[in-house]
Amino acid sequence: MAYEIETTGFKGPIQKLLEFIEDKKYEITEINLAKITGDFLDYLKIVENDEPRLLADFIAVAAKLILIKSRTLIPDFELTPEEEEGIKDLERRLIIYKSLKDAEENFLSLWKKNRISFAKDPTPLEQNPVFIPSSEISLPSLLASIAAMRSSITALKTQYEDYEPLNFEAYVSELITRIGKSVSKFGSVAENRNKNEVIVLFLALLHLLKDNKVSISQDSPFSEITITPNG
Amino acid sequence: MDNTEQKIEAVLFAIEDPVSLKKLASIVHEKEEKVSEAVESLKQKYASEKSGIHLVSHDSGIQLATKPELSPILEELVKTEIHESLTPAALETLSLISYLSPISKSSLEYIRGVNSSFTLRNLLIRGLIERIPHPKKTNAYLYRPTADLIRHLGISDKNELPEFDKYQKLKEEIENE
Amino acid sequence: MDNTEQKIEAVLFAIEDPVSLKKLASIVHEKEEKVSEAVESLKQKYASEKSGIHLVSHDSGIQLATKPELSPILEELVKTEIHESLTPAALETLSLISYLSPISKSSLEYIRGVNSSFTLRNLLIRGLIERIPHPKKTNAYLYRPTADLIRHLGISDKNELPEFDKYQKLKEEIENE
Repeated sequence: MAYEIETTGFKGPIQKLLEFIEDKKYEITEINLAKITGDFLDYLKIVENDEPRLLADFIAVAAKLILIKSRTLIPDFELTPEEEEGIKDLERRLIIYKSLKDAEENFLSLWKKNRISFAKDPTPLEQNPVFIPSSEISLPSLLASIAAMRSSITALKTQYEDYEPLNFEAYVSELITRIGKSVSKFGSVAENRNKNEVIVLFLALLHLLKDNKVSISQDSPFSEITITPNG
Repeated sequence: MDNTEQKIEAVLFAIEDPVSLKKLASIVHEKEEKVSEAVESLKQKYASEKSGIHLVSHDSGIQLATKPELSPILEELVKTEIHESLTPAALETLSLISYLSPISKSSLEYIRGVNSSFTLRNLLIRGLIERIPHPKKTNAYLYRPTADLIRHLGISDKNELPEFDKYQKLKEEIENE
Repeated sequence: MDNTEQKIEAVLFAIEDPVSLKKLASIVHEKEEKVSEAVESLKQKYASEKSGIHLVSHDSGIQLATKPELSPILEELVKTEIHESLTPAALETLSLISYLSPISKSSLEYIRGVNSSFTLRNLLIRGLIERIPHPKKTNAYLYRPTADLIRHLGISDKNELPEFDKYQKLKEEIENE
Protein backbone atom coordinates (compact mmCIF):
# COMPACT_ATOMS: atom_id res chain seq x y z
CA MET A 1 0.00 0.00 0.00
CA ALA A 2 2.44 2.52 -1.29
CA TYR A 3 0.67 5.73 -0.49
CA GLU A 4 0.31 5.07 3.17
CA ILE A 5 3.89 6.18 3.65
CA GLU A 6 3.98 8.64 6.46
CA THR A 7 6.29 11.52 7.03
CA THR A 8 7.77 9.34 9.72
CA GLY A 9 10.37 10.67 12.03
CA PHE A 10 10.75 13.87 10.11
CA LYS A 11 10.23 17.11 11.93
CA GLY A 12 7.78 19.70 10.66
CA PRO A 13 8.74 23.34 10.04
CA ILE A 14 7.30 24.67 13.30
CA GLN A 15 9.00 21.97 15.34
CA LYS A 16 12.32 22.53 13.57
CA LEU A 17 12.09 26.29 14.01
CA LEU A 18 11.40 25.86 17.70
CA GLU A 19 14.39 23.57 17.95
CA PHE A 20 16.71 26.18 16.44
CA ILE A 21 15.42 28.77 18.90
CA GLU A 22 15.73 26.48 21.90
CA ASP A 23 19.19 25.30 20.91
CA LYS A 24 20.31 28.89 21.27
CA LYS A 25 18.24 29.31 24.46
CA TYR A 26 16.38 32.19 22.83
CA GLU A 27 12.93 33.53 23.69
CA ILE A 28 10.35 33.46 20.93
CA THR A 29 10.64 37.01 19.56
CA GLU A 30 10.81 38.52 16.13
CA ILE A 31 14.44 39.57 16.63
CA ASN A 32 15.45 36.05 17.55
CA LEU A 33 13.54 34.59 14.63
CA ALA A 34 15.58 36.85 12.36
CA LYS A 35 18.76 35.48 13.95
CA ILE A 36 17.98 31.87 13.13
CA THR A 37 16.71 32.51 9.60
CA GLY A 38 20.05 31.39 8.14
CA ASP A 39 19.97 28.07 10.02
CA PHE A 40 16.45 27.44 8.86
CA LEU A 41 17.26 28.17 5.21
CA ASP A 42 20.25 25.83 5.38
CA TYR A 43 17.97 23.15 6.74
CA LEU A 44 15.77 23.38 3.65
CA LYS A 45 18.44 21.49 1.74
CA ILE A 46 18.12 18.56 4.13
CA VAL A 47 14.35 18.62 3.85
CA GLU A 48 14.56 18.61 0.11
CA ASN A 49 16.86 15.62 0.17
CA ASP A 50 15.22 13.52 2.84
CA GLU A 51 11.54 14.46 2.78
CA PRO A 52 10.76 16.49 -0.36
CA ARG A 53 7.03 16.15 0.31
CA LEU A 54 7.45 18.54 3.22
CA LEU A 55 9.34 21.17 1.25
CA ALA A 56 6.25 23.24 0.45
CA ASP A 57 5.31 23.41 4.17
CA PHE A 58 8.86 24.50 5.00
CA ILE A 59 8.95 27.10 2.27
CA ALA A 60 5.78 28.71 3.59
CA VAL A 61 7.54 29.26 6.93
CA ALA A 62 10.82 30.25 5.27
CA ALA A 63 9.01 32.98 3.35
CA LYS A 64 7.85 34.53 6.64
CA LEU A 65 11.33 34.33 8.12
CA ILE A 66 12.74 36.10 5.08
CA LEU A 67 10.27 38.94 5.64
CA ILE A 68 11.36 39.19 9.26
CA LYS A 69 15.02 39.11 8.29
CA SER A 70 14.51 41.75 5.62
CA ARG A 71 12.86 44.03 8.12
CA THR A 72 15.79 43.81 10.52
CA LEU A 73 18.29 44.44 7.75
CA ILE A 74 16.54 47.19 5.84
CA PRO A 75 15.53 50.08 8.12
CA ASP A 76 12.57 51.45 6.17
CA PHE A 77 11.35 48.10 4.88
CA GLU A 78 7.56 48.19 5.05
CA LEU A 79 5.26 45.24 5.41
CA THR A 80 1.65 44.94 4.32
CA PRO A 81 -0.92 44.34 7.07
CA GLU A 82 -1.25 40.72 5.87
CA GLU A 83 2.49 40.20 6.14
CA GLU A 84 2.48 41.70 9.63
CA GLU A 85 -0.32 39.33 10.59
CA GLY A 86 1.60 36.42 9.06
CA ILE A 87 4.60 37.16 11.27
CA LYS A 88 2.50 37.51 14.41
CA ASP A 89 0.78 34.27 13.51
CA LEU A 90 4.12 32.49 13.21
CA GLU A 91 5.15 33.66 16.68
CA ARG A 92 1.78 32.57 18.09
CA ARG A 93 2.09 29.15 16.51
CA LEU A 94 5.54 28.68 17.98
CA ILE A 95 4.24 29.50 21.44
CA ILE A 96 1.28 27.14 21.08
CA TYR A 97 3.49 24.40 19.69
CA LYS A 98 5.98 24.79 22.50
CA SER A 99 3.38 24.45 25.22
CA LEU A 100 1.86 21.42 23.52
CA LYS A 101 5.25 19.73 23.41
CA ASP A 102 4.95 19.47 27.20
CA ALA A 103 1.58 17.82 26.74
CA GLU A 104 3.25 15.33 24.44
CA GLU A 105 5.80 14.49 27.14
CA ASN A 106 2.94 13.83 29.54
CA PHE A 107 1.16 11.69 27.00
CA LEU A 108 4.26 9.69 26.22
CA SER A 109 4.98 8.99 29.87
CA LEU A 110 1.49 7.50 30.28
CA TRP A 111 1.80 5.53 27.05
CA LYS A 112 5.18 4.11 28.03
CA LYS A 113 4.00 2.96 31.43
CA ASN A 114 1.99 0.31 29.66
CA ARG A 115 -0.62 0.29 32.40
CA ILE A 116 -3.59 -0.90 30.42
CA SER A 117 -7.14 -1.06 31.63
CA PHE A 118 -8.57 -4.11 29.86
CA ALA A 119 -12.16 -4.36 28.72
CA LYS A 120 -13.92 -7.68 28.79
CA ASP A 121 -12.94 -10.12 26.10
CA PRO A 122 -15.65 -10.04 23.44
CA THR A 123 -18.01 -12.99 23.68
CA PRO A 124 -17.11 -15.65 21.15
CA LEU A 125 -19.09 -15.35 17.93
CA GLU A 126 -22.02 -17.69 17.86
CA GLN A 127 -22.00 -20.62 15.51
CA ASN A 128 -25.41 -19.90 14.06
CA PRO A 129 -26.14 -16.20 14.33
CA VAL A 130 -29.73 -15.08 13.86
CA PHE A 131 -30.29 -13.21 10.61
CA ILE A 132 -31.33 -9.67 11.50
CA PRO A 133 -31.75 -7.49 8.40
CA SER A 134 -32.76 -3.87 8.56
CA SER A 135 -34.66 -1.52 6.33
CA GLU A 136 -31.49 0.33 5.28
CA ILE A 137 -30.19 -2.69 3.40
CA SER A 138 -31.24 -2.61 -0.24
CA LEU A 139 -29.61 -2.89 -3.65
CA PRO A 140 -29.67 0.90 -4.21
CA SER A 141 -28.23 1.68 -0.78
CA LEU A 142 -25.39 -0.80 -1.21
CA LEU A 143 -24.62 0.64 -4.65
CA ALA A 144 -24.69 4.23 -3.38
CA SER A 145 -22.34 3.29 -0.58
CA ILE A 146 -19.68 1.64 -2.73
CA ALA A 147 -19.92 4.42 -5.31
CA ALA A 148 -19.16 7.01 -2.64
CA MET A 149 -16.17 5.03 -1.40
CA ARG A 150 -14.87 4.59 -4.91
CA SER A 151 -14.58 8.30 -5.38
CA SER A 152 -12.86 8.80 -2.06
CA ILE A 153 -10.27 6.14 -2.96
CA THR A 154 -9.67 7.89 -6.26
CA ALA A 155 -9.27 11.19 -4.44
CA LEU A 156 -6.73 9.64 -2.10
CA LYS A 157 -4.68 8.34 -5.03
CA THR A 158 -4.76 11.60 -6.94
CA GLN A 159 -3.70 13.51 -3.88
CA TYR A 160 -0.63 11.36 -3.72
CA GLU A 161 0.19 11.03 -7.37
CA ASP A 162 -0.29 14.68 -8.26
CA TYR A 163 2.33 15.61 -5.80
CA GLU A 164 5.44 17.01 -7.47
CA PRO A 165 8.27 17.93 -5.17
CA LEU A 166 9.98 21.24 -5.76
CA ASN A 167 13.56 20.47 -6.59
CA PHE A 168 15.79 23.07 -4.99
CA GLU A 169 18.97 21.91 -6.69
CA ALA A 170 17.30 22.14 -10.09
CA TYR A 171 16.23 25.71 -9.36
CA VAL A 172 19.73 26.70 -8.32
CA SER A 173 21.23 25.34 -11.52
CA GLU A 174 18.43 26.84 -13.57
CA LEU A 175 19.17 30.19 -11.99
CA ILE A 176 22.87 29.87 -12.78
CA THR A 177 22.07 29.12 -16.42
CA ARG A 178 19.57 31.99 -16.65
CA ILE A 179 21.98 34.45 -15.15
CA GLY A 180 24.86 33.14 -17.22
CA LYS A 181 27.65 35.62 -17.42
CA SER A 182 25.52 38.69 -17.78
CA VAL A 183 23.60 40.95 -15.43
CA SER A 184 19.94 39.83 -14.94
CA LYS A 185 16.78 41.04 -13.27
CA PHE A 186 15.05 38.78 -10.76
CA GLY A 187 11.69 39.92 -12.15
CA SER A 188 12.40 38.39 -15.53
CA VAL A 189 13.70 35.15 -14.00
CA ALA A 190 10.54 34.80 -11.92
CA GLU A 191 8.17 35.67 -14.73
CA ASN A 192 5.20 33.30 -15.21
CA ARG A 193 6.03 31.24 -12.13
CA ASN A 194 3.62 30.24 -9.39
CA LYS A 195 4.07 31.51 -5.86
CA ASN A 196 5.93 28.49 -4.53
CA GLU A 197 8.31 28.54 -7.45
CA VAL A 198 9.05 32.22 -6.97
CA ILE A 199 9.87 31.60 -3.32
CA VAL A 200 12.18 28.72 -4.22
CA LEU A 201 13.86 30.82 -6.87
CA PHE A 202 14.39 33.56 -4.32
CA LEU A 203 15.86 31.06 -1.89
CA ALA A 204 18.09 29.74 -4.66
CA LEU A 205 19.26 33.29 -5.23
CA LEU A 206 20.11 33.72 -1.56
CA HIS A 207 21.97 30.45 -1.74
CA LEU A 208 24.11 31.69 -4.64
CA LEU A 209 24.70 34.92 -2.78
CA LYS A 210 25.90 33.06 0.27
CA ASP A 211 28.30 31.02 -1.83
CA ASN A 212 29.63 34.26 -3.31
CA LYS A 213 28.57 33.22 -6.81
CA VAL A 214 26.58 36.42 -7.40
CA SER A 215 26.15 39.94 -6.09
CA ILE A 216 22.76 41.55 -5.88
CA SER A 217 21.49 45.06 -5.58
CA GLN A 218 18.12 46.64 -5.05
CA ASP A 219 17.56 50.41 -5.22
CA SER A 220 14.53 50.59 -2.94
CA PRO A 221 12.11 48.17 -1.22
CA PHE A 222 9.94 46.29 -3.75
CA SER A 223 12.02 47.55 -6.65
CA GLU A 224 13.70 45.21 -9.10
CA ILE A 225 16.57 43.07 -7.83
CA THR A 226 19.60 43.14 -10.10
CA ILE A 227 21.79 40.04 -10.15
CA THR A 228 25.43 40.25 -11.19
CA PRO A 229 27.48 37.07 -11.55
CA ASN A 230 30.84 37.12 -9.76
CA GLY A 231 33.99 36.23 -11.62
CA MET B 1 -0.74 -4.47 50.55
CA ASP B 2 -2.01 -7.85 49.51
CA ASN B 3 -4.14 -7.51 46.43
CA THR B 4 -4.82 -11.12 45.51
CA GLU B 5 -8.56 -10.51 45.67
CA GLN B 6 -8.27 -7.53 43.36
CA LYS B 7 -6.20 -9.51 40.88
CA ILE B 8 -8.65 -12.38 40.88
CA GLU B 9 -11.56 -10.07 40.31
CA ALA B 10 -9.82 -8.52 37.30
CA VAL B 11 -8.93 -11.91 35.84
CA LEU B 12 -12.46 -13.26 36.25
CA PHE B 13 -13.81 -10.12 34.65
CA ALA B 14 -11.47 -10.25 31.65
CA ILE B 15 -11.94 -13.95 30.94
CA GLU B 16 -15.46 -14.88 29.98
CA ASP B 17 -15.14 -18.61 30.69
CA PRO B 18 -15.02 -20.38 34.07
CA VAL B 19 -11.49 -20.59 35.50
CA SER B 20 -10.30 -23.33 37.85
CA LEU B 21 -8.69 -22.49 41.20
CA LYS B 22 -5.53 -24.10 39.98
CA LYS B 23 -5.37 -21.93 36.90
CA LEU B 24 -6.22 -18.81 38.90
CA ALA B 25 -3.38 -19.62 41.29
CA SER B 26 -0.91 -19.90 38.45
CA ILE B 27 -2.09 -16.65 36.89
CA VAL B 28 -1.79 -14.58 40.05
CA HIS B 29 1.28 -16.47 41.29
CA GLU B 30 -0.21 -17.44 44.67
CA LYS B 31 -0.93 -20.68 46.49
CA GLU B 32 -4.30 -22.33 45.78
CA GLU B 33 -5.24 -22.03 49.43
CA LYS B 34 -4.80 -18.30 49.40
CA VAL B 35 -6.68 -18.00 46.11
CA SER B 36 -9.51 -20.03 47.54
CA GLU B 37 -9.79 -17.64 50.50
CA ALA B 38 -9.79 -14.62 48.22
CA VAL B 39 -12.48 -16.19 46.02
CA GLU B 40 -14.62 -16.81 49.10
CA SER B 41 -14.26 -13.22 50.17
CA LEU B 42 -15.15 -11.97 46.69
CA LYS B 43 -18.20 -14.20 46.65
CA GLN B 44 -19.38 -12.65 49.91
CA LYS B 45 -18.78 -9.16 48.63
CA TYR B 46 -20.88 -9.66 45.53
CA ALA B 47 -23.61 -11.55 47.35
CA SER B 48 -24.08 -9.08 50.17
CA GLU B 49 -23.88 -5.92 48.23
CA LYS B 50 -26.62 -4.64 45.91
CA SER B 51 -24.54 -5.75 43.01
CA GLY B 52 -25.77 -6.69 39.54
CA ILE B 53 -23.14 -9.37 39.13
CA HIS B 54 -22.08 -12.32 41.27
CA LEU B 55 -19.57 -15.16 41.49
CA VAL B 56 -20.71 -18.56 40.36
CA SER B 57 -18.88 -21.85 41.01
CA HIS B 58 -19.23 -24.68 38.53
CA ASP B 59 -17.39 -27.98 38.37
CA SER B 60 -15.24 -26.42 35.71
CA GLY B 61 -14.32 -23.44 37.81
CA ILE B 62 -15.37 -19.99 38.93
CA GLN B 63 -17.00 -17.34 36.81
CA LEU B 64 -18.34 -13.81 37.15
CA ALA B 65 -21.87 -13.51 35.78
CA THR B 66 -24.92 -11.28 35.92
CA LYS B 67 -27.38 -12.20 38.66
CA PRO B 68 -30.22 -14.44 37.44
CA GLU B 69 -32.93 -12.04 38.65
CA LEU B 70 -31.64 -9.48 36.17
CA SER B 71 -32.12 -11.65 33.12
CA PRO B 72 -35.16 -9.63 31.95
CA ILE B 73 -32.86 -6.63 31.57
CA LEU B 74 -30.46 -8.60 29.44
CA GLU B 75 -33.32 -9.72 27.22
CA GLU B 76 -34.23 -6.07 26.90
CA LEU B 77 -30.67 -5.35 25.93
CA VAL B 78 -30.66 -7.95 23.17
CA LYS B 79 -33.97 -6.58 21.86
CA THR B 80 -32.60 -3.03 21.78
CA GLU B 81 -29.52 -4.15 19.91
CA ILE B 82 -31.49 -6.12 17.35
CA HIS B 83 -33.84 -3.29 16.55
CA GLU B 84 -31.09 -0.80 16.24
CA SER B 85 -30.79 0.41 12.70
CA LEU B 86 -27.62 -0.13 10.76
CA THR B 87 -25.14 2.74 11.17
CA PRO B 88 -23.66 4.37 8.06
CA ALA B 89 -20.34 2.72 8.96
CA ALA B 90 -22.00 -0.69 9.03
CA LEU B 91 -23.77 -0.11 5.73
CA GLU B 92 -20.51 1.01 4.14
CA THR B 93 -18.73 -2.13 5.32
CA LEU B 94 -21.60 -4.35 4.24
CA SER B 95 -21.57 -2.80 0.79
CA LEU B 96 -17.83 -3.39 0.39
CA ILE B 97 -18.11 -6.98 1.54
CA SER B 98 -21.05 -7.63 -0.80
CA TYR B 99 -19.29 -6.25 -3.86
CA LEU B 100 -15.72 -7.32 -3.19
CA SER B 101 -16.06 -10.60 -1.32
CA PRO B 102 -14.12 -12.49 -0.24
CA ILE B 103 -12.22 -9.57 1.25
CA SER B 104 -9.78 -9.26 4.17
CA LYS B 105 -10.10 -6.95 7.16
CA SER B 106 -6.98 -5.06 6.15
CA SER B 107 -8.30 -4.39 2.63
CA LEU B 108 -11.58 -3.16 4.13
CA GLU B 109 -9.76 -0.86 6.50
CA TYR B 110 -7.54 0.36 3.74
CA ILE B 111 -10.54 1.42 1.66
CA ARG B 112 -12.56 2.83 4.53
CA GLY B 113 -9.59 4.49 6.23
CA VAL B 114 -10.82 3.51 9.68
CA ASN B 115 -10.54 0.54 12.02
CA SER B 116 -13.32 -1.92 11.30
CA SER B 117 -13.10 -4.54 14.08
CA PHE B 118 -16.21 -3.37 15.87
CA THR B 119 -18.33 -3.03 12.73
CA LEU B 120 -17.28 -6.47 11.45
CA ARG B 121 -18.26 -8.08 14.74
CA ASN B 122 -21.61 -6.40 14.61
CA LEU B 123 -22.34 -7.56 11.07
CA LEU B 124 -21.23 -11.11 11.95
CA ILE B 125 -23.53 -11.22 14.97
CA ARG B 126 -26.45 -10.01 12.86
CA GLY B 127 -25.84 -12.81 10.39
CA LEU B 128 -25.34 -10.38 7.52
CA ILE B 129 -21.81 -11.54 6.77
CA GLU B 130 -19.73 -14.59 7.54
CA ARG B 131 -16.03 -15.26 7.68
CA ILE B 132 -13.86 -17.97 6.21
CA PRO B 133 -10.22 -18.71 7.03
CA HIS B 134 -7.75 -16.74 4.93
CA PRO B 135 -6.17 -19.20 2.46
CA LYS B 136 -2.72 -17.64 2.81
CA LYS B 137 -2.52 -16.17 6.29
CA THR B 138 -2.96 -17.98 9.57
CA ASN B 139 -5.33 -16.44 12.12
CA ALA B 140 -6.75 -14.16 9.45
CA TYR B 141 -10.13 -14.27 7.79
CA LEU B 142 -11.89 -13.29 4.62
CA TYR B 143 -15.41 -11.90 4.79
CA ARG B 144 -18.37 -12.52 2.50
CA PRO B 145 -22.13 -11.90 2.51
CA THR B 146 -24.33 -14.66 3.96
CA ALA B 147 -26.81 -16.56 1.79
CA ASP B 148 -29.52 -14.93 3.93
CA LEU B 149 -28.35 -11.47 2.92
CA ILE B 150 -28.26 -12.36 -0.79
CA ARG B 151 -31.80 -13.70 -0.51
CA HIS B 152 -32.92 -10.64 1.43
CA LEU B 153 -31.66 -8.45 -1.40
CA GLY B 154 -33.82 -10.39 -3.84
CA ILE B 155 -30.98 -11.66 -5.98
CA SER B 156 -29.67 -15.17 -6.47
CA ASP B 157 -25.97 -14.40 -6.64
CA LYS B 158 -23.77 -11.53 -5.57
CA ASN B 159 -22.78 -10.84 -9.19
CA GLU B 160 -26.35 -9.69 -9.76
CA LEU B 161 -25.65 -6.62 -7.64
CA PRO B 162 -26.11 -3.43 -9.69
CA GLU B 163 -22.98 -2.45 -11.62
CA PHE B 164 -21.18 -5.41 -10.08
CA ASP B 165 -18.46 -5.68 -12.76
CA LYS B 166 -17.55 -2.04 -12.57
CA TYR B 167 -16.47 -2.34 -8.95
CA GLN B 168 -14.40 -5.50 -9.32
CA LYS B 169 -11.56 -3.34 -10.58
CA LEU B 170 -11.47 -1.61 -7.22
CA LYS B 171 -10.38 -4.87 -5.68
CA GLU B 172 -7.50 -5.35 -8.07
CA GLU B 173 -6.38 -1.80 -7.45
CA ILE B 174 -6.20 -2.36 -3.72
CA GLU B 175 -4.53 -5.72 -3.97
CA ASN B 176 -1.83 -4.34 -6.21
CA GLU B 177 -0.83 -1.81 -3.62
CA MET C 1 -36.51 -1.46 46.12
CA ASP C 2 -34.99 0.69 43.46
CA ASN C 3 -32.42 -1.36 41.65
CA THR C 4 -31.42 0.93 38.79
CA GLU C 5 -27.80 0.73 39.84
CA GLN C 6 -27.89 -3.03 39.91
CA LYS C 7 -29.46 -3.19 36.48
CA ILE C 8 -26.90 -0.82 35.03
CA GLU C 9 -24.07 -2.84 36.49
CA ALA C 10 -25.46 -5.97 34.85
CA VAL C 11 -25.79 -4.24 31.48
CA LEU C 12 -22.28 -2.79 31.65
CA PHE C 13 -20.98 -6.23 32.52
CA ALA C 14 -22.80 -7.82 29.60
CA ILE C 15 -21.69 -5.37 26.90
CA GLU C 16 -18.01 -5.20 25.98
CA ASP C 17 -18.19 -1.82 24.28
CA PRO C 18 -18.85 1.61 25.80
CA VAL C 19 -22.57 2.28 26.31
CA SER C 20 -24.06 5.76 26.15
CA LEU C 21 -26.23 7.11 28.96
CA LYS C 22 -29.03 7.41 26.46
CA LYS C 23 -28.87 3.76 25.54
CA LEU C 24 -28.61 2.72 29.20
CA ALA C 25 -31.71 4.77 29.94
CA SER C 26 -33.68 3.10 27.18
CA ILE C 27 -32.67 -0.38 28.33
CA VAL C 28 -33.52 0.11 32.01
CA HIS C 29 -36.54 2.33 31.25
CA GLU C 30 -35.43 5.22 33.43
CA LYS C 31 -34.73 8.89 32.85
CA GLU C 32 -31.21 9.79 31.78
CA GLU C 33 -30.81 11.90 34.89
CA LYS C 34 -31.49 8.97 37.16
CA VAL C 35 -29.19 6.75 35.13
CA SER C 36 -26.47 9.35 35.38
CA GLU C 37 -26.78 9.39 39.19
CA ALA C 38 -26.62 5.61 39.37
CA VAL C 39 -23.55 5.60 37.11
CA GLU C 40 -21.88 8.14 39.37
CA SER C 41 -22.58 6.00 42.40
CA LEU C 42 -21.22 2.89 40.65
CA LYS C 43 -18.12 4.83 39.69
CA GLN C 44 -17.54 5.74 43.34
CA LYS C 45 -18.12 2.21 44.49
CA TYR C 46 -15.54 0.76 42.12
CA ALA C 47 -13.03 3.50 42.71
CA SER C 48 -13.13 3.47 46.50
CA GLU C 49 -13.33 -0.20 47.12
CA LYS C 50 -10.34 -2.52 46.72
CA SER C 51 -11.87 -3.55 43.46
CA GLY C 52 -10.05 -5.04 40.49
CA ILE C 53 -12.36 -3.33 38.01
CA HIS C 54 -13.48 0.25 37.48
CA LEU C 55 -15.65 2.41 35.26
CA VAL C 56 -14.03 4.16 32.30
CA SER C 57 -15.74 7.18 30.73
CA HIS C 58 -15.47 8.08 27.08
CA ASP C 59 -17.26 10.54 24.81
CA SER C 60 -19.21 7.64 23.39
CA GLY C 61 -20.22 6.18 26.76
CA ILE C 62 -19.07 4.23 29.78
CA GLN C 63 -17.43 0.86 30.06
CA LEU C 64 -16.29 -1.53 32.77
CA ALA C 65 -12.61 -2.43 32.61
CA THR C 66 -9.83 -3.81 34.78
CA LYS C 67 -7.78 -1.37 36.82
CA PRO C 68 -4.56 -0.27 35.15
CA GLU C 69 -2.34 -1.30 38.08
CA LEU C 70 -3.26 -4.93 37.39
CA SER C 71 -2.01 -4.67 33.82
CA PRO C 72 1.00 -7.01 34.25
CA ILE C 73 -1.22 -9.94 35.29
CA LEU C 74 -3.67 -9.43 32.45
CA GLU C 75 -1.20 -8.81 29.69
CA GLU C 76 -0.28 -12.46 29.85
CA LEU C 77 -3.91 -13.47 29.39
CA VAL C 78 -5.37 -11.00 26.94
CA LYS C 79 -3.67 -10.27 23.68
CA THR C 80 -3.40 -6.65 22.72
CA GLU C 81 -2.49 -5.20 19.38
CA ILE C 82 -2.77 -1.47 19.66
CA HIS C 83 0.19 -0.89 21.94
CA GLU C 84 2.70 -0.95 19.14
CA SER C 85 5.34 1.69 18.79
CA LEU C 86 4.45 5.18 17.62
CA THR C 87 6.38 7.22 15.08
CA PRO C 88 7.19 10.80 16.15
CA ALA C 89 4.47 12.12 13.81
CA ALA C 90 1.93 9.67 15.22
CA LEU C 91 2.90 10.48 18.80
CA GLU C 92 2.59 14.22 18.21
CA THR C 93 -0.78 13.91 16.51
CA LEU C 94 -2.12 11.46 19.06
CA SER C 95 -1.14 13.65 21.99
CA LEU C 96 -2.69 16.73 20.36
CA ILE C 97 -5.93 14.87 19.73
CA SER C 98 -6.00 13.52 23.29
CA TYR C 99 -5.55 16.92 24.89
CA LEU C 100 -7.57 19.03 22.46
CA SER C 101 -10.38 16.69 21.38
CA PRO C 102 -12.64 17.05 19.56
CA ILE C 103 -10.32 18.78 17.14
CA SER C 104 -10.51 19.42 13.39
CA LYS C 105 -7.88 18.48 10.84
CA SER C 106 -7.28 22.12 10.03
CA SER C 107 -6.59 23.01 13.68
CA LEU C 108 -4.19 20.07 13.91
CA GLU C 109 -2.38 21.17 10.81
CA TYR C 110 -2.28 24.75 12.02
CA ILE C 111 -0.44 23.60 15.14
CA ARG C 112 1.80 21.02 13.51
CA GLY C 113 2.56 23.07 10.40
CA VAL C 114 2.44 19.95 8.22
CA ASN C 115 -0.18 18.10 6.25
CA SER C 116 -1.56 15.44 8.57
CA SER C 117 -3.79 13.35 6.29
CA PHE C 118 -1.59 10.28 6.27
CA THR C 119 -0.90 10.29 9.98
CA LEU C 120 -4.60 10.67 10.76
CA ARG C 121 -5.46 7.82 8.42
CA ASN C 122 -2.96 5.52 10.08
CA LEU C 123 -4.19 6.36 13.57
CA LEU C 124 -7.80 5.79 12.49
CA ILE C 125 -6.96 2.39 11.04
CA ARG C 126 -5.05 1.42 14.18
CA GLY C 127 -8.16 2.24 16.20
CA LEU C 128 -6.39 4.82 18.36
CA ILE C 129 -8.55 7.74 17.24
CA GLU C 130 -12.03 8.03 15.78
CA ARG C 131 -13.81 10.72 13.84
CA ILE C 132 -17.21 12.26 14.22
CA PRO C 133 -19.00 14.54 11.76
CA HIS C 134 -18.14 18.23 12.21
CA PRO C 135 -21.20 19.92 13.73
CA LYS C 136 -20.82 23.04 11.61
CA LYS C 137 -19.13 21.97 8.39
CA THR C 138 -20.39 19.40 5.93
CA ASN C 139 -17.96 16.69 4.83
CA ALA C 140 -15.58 17.63 7.62
CA TYR C 141 -14.72 15.69 10.75
CA LEU C 142 -13.60 16.19 14.29
CA TYR C 143 -11.13 13.73 15.79
CA ARG C 144 -11.05 12.30 19.29
CA PRO C 145 -9.33 9.44 21.14
CA THR C 146 -11.06 6.04 21.12
CA ALA C 147 -12.17 4.31 24.32
CA ASP C 148 -9.38 1.82 23.57
CA LEU C 149 -6.80 4.59 23.71
CA ILE C 150 -8.16 5.92 27.01
CA ARG C 151 -7.89 2.45 28.49
CA HIS C 152 -4.42 1.93 27.07
CA LEU C 153 -3.27 5.07 28.82
CA GLY C 154 -4.50 3.61 32.10
CA ILE C 155 -6.83 6.52 32.86
CA SER C 156 -10.56 6.38 33.43
CA ASP C 157 -11.43 9.65 31.71
CA LYS C 158 -9.51 11.85 29.27
CA ASN C 159 -9.59 14.71 31.80
CA GLU C 160 -7.23 12.61 33.94
CA LEU C 161 -4.43 13.36 31.49
CA PRO C 162 -1.71 15.26 33.37
CA GLU C 163 -2.36 19.05 33.37
CA PHE C 164 -5.45 18.53 31.24
CA ASP C 165 -7.16 21.78 32.30
CA LYS C 166 -4.20 23.90 31.34
CA TYR C 167 -4.61 22.92 27.71
CA GLN C 168 -8.32 23.58 27.50
CA LYS C 169 -7.73 27.32 27.41
CA LEU C 170 -5.24 26.87 24.66
CA LYS C 171 -7.89 24.98 22.75
CA GLU C 172 -10.21 27.97 22.76
CA GLU C 173 -7.41 30.14 21.47
CA ILE C 174 -6.67 27.82 18.59
CA GLU C 175 -10.32 27.56 17.67
CA ASN C 176 -10.58 31.31 17.44
CA GLU C 177 -8.02 31.27 14.67
